[in-house]
Amino acid sequence: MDRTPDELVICLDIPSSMQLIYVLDSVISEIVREMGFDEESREQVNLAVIEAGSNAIKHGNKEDVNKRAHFEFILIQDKLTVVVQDGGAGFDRENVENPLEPANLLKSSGRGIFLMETCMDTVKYEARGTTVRMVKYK
Amino acid sequence: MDRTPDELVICLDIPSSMQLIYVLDSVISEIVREMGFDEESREQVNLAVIEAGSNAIKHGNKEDVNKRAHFEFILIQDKLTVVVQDGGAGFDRENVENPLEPANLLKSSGRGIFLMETCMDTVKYEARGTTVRMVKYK
Amino acid sequence: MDITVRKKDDVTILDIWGRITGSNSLDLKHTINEQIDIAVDNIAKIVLNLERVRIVDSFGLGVIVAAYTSIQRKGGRIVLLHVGGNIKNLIVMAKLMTIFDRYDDEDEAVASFQ
Amino acid sequence: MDITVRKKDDVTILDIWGRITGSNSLDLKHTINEQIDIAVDNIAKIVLNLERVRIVDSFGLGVIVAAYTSIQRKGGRIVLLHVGGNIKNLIVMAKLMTIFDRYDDEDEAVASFQ
Ligand SMILES: Nc1ncnc2c1ncn2[C@@H]1O[C@H](COP(=O)(O)OP(=O)(O)O)[C@@H](O)[C@H]1O
Ligand SMILES: Nc1ncnc2c1ncn2[C@@H]1O[C@H](COP(=O)(O)OP(=O)(O)O)[C@@H](O)[C@H]1O
Repeated sequence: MDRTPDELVICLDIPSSMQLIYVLDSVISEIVREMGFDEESREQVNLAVIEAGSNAIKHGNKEDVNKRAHFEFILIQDKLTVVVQDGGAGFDRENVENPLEPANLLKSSGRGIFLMETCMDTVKYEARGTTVRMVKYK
Repeated sequence: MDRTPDELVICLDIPSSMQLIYVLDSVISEIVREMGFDEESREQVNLAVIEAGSNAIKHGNKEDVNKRAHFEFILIQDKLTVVVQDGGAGFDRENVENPLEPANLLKSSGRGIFLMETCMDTVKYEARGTTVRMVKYK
Repeated sequence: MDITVRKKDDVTILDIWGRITGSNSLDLKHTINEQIDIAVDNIAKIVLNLERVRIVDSFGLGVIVAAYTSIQRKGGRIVLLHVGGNIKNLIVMAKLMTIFDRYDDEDEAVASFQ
Repeated sequence: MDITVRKKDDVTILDIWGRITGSNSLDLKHTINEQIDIAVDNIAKIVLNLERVRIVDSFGLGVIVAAYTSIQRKGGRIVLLHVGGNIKNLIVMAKLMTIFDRYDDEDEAVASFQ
């Protein structure tokens, strides 16, 4: 893959167990801290990445520990890109309901995508929804 | 590769920049904490992994950010295996001096391998020294 | 996540440590369901102390929302204590600010049940 | 790593925060070299406060050892303050316990230079 010279790519690859979310949490927490994001942005990125990771593990890979969730953290100056990939069947963003609709407000699930999109500057779904690409600027 | 069923393998892959050691530090710190190692063992594993990572980045990949350092953390019950791989020329363990020799005691370098071997239960060099495989039991 | 269960009068205080994320949150769900089961007439009075909680994700928030609706339905009440920046932002984003009663003082939270 | 430089009488106290690992350690090296340069007759008197240091690796230890020998050679002295578990173990493993003077009290460390 072509990389611009000042780009640093950190890859993390874990079995699809929700027990391992703590690894993802620690990596992203440290990356945003070292990149110098302010505290609010740090929490937002942290949350978005955990949501995307949980979706990859739960919805994508159905918590099959033989399937892996893959993460790429691409650091370029003030821009952090996080790519989350799973080995599942994907999904269609259009079919996800808005959790802020009154009828959905007190549902016990369905807020992950919404939080990712609220917390990051851009969120894109690729490869039929098996890949999420999220960007946050400092 | 064949994996035993209760084995969890976490992979981390970073460009060869000493600036990124913090990522390695955070991943290994959290793994040993979650595995329930006691505090002394946690510090020992932490140190050994940082030493092995620094060697891969500095001596192996000569801090060329286009070369990558690869880490595998293999968790099986009470056993943690850490594999560190670089894309360098390797080295011969036999040629590394003992830093505890009086003549070496006040040298400013040459303690990394010694600390790895002191802190872990086993340390093996594979693939001409481009791969280090270290084990620690709880 | 660690949870300790304390009692003040007939109010149960759940002190939570760590992350309310992913499958972790199930511990909280089970603890709350237990409290509903053992409460007189299943009318639970619960204070959720979030002071030591580092992060809550959508799954954790879902568990709290589900607890809220199921307790409410049975005539009980659950309130939040020490809702810090991160969690407060989450609740704001999810438009749940008007749903949850929040307190910064434990005695006040407990007294609110009288 | 963050370093702050303080003075007590003619003794320089370096308070260090964070990790003394990898290339981080170069900041410490530069700060110590600066202190040697500005000291009268290059006779530096330095207290290295490690209280807030989380981890030191072999590179960091190498920087401290190099500082020790170069200061010693010029007639100065460097001592360690608040050497915690992790770092103490490292010094023990490297058989450097008899080399470094260690203190747990800042005033004592400073007084040791008189
Ligand atoms: N990686 C994924 N693979 C397959 N389906 C997904 C993925 N991510 C999200 N989805 C689908 O989108 C829905 C909404 O996801 P989300 O907003 O995170 O809420 P929740 O995870 O609570 O259901 C999920 O229920 C799932 O059907
Ligand atoms: N991954 C590696 N690739 C190439 N050479 C290595 C590697 N690891 C260690 N070495 C060699 O072994 C020597 C001793 O390493 P070490 O004990 O870690 O001390 P230091 O890193 O301070 O030199 C190094 O100087 C280097 O020559």
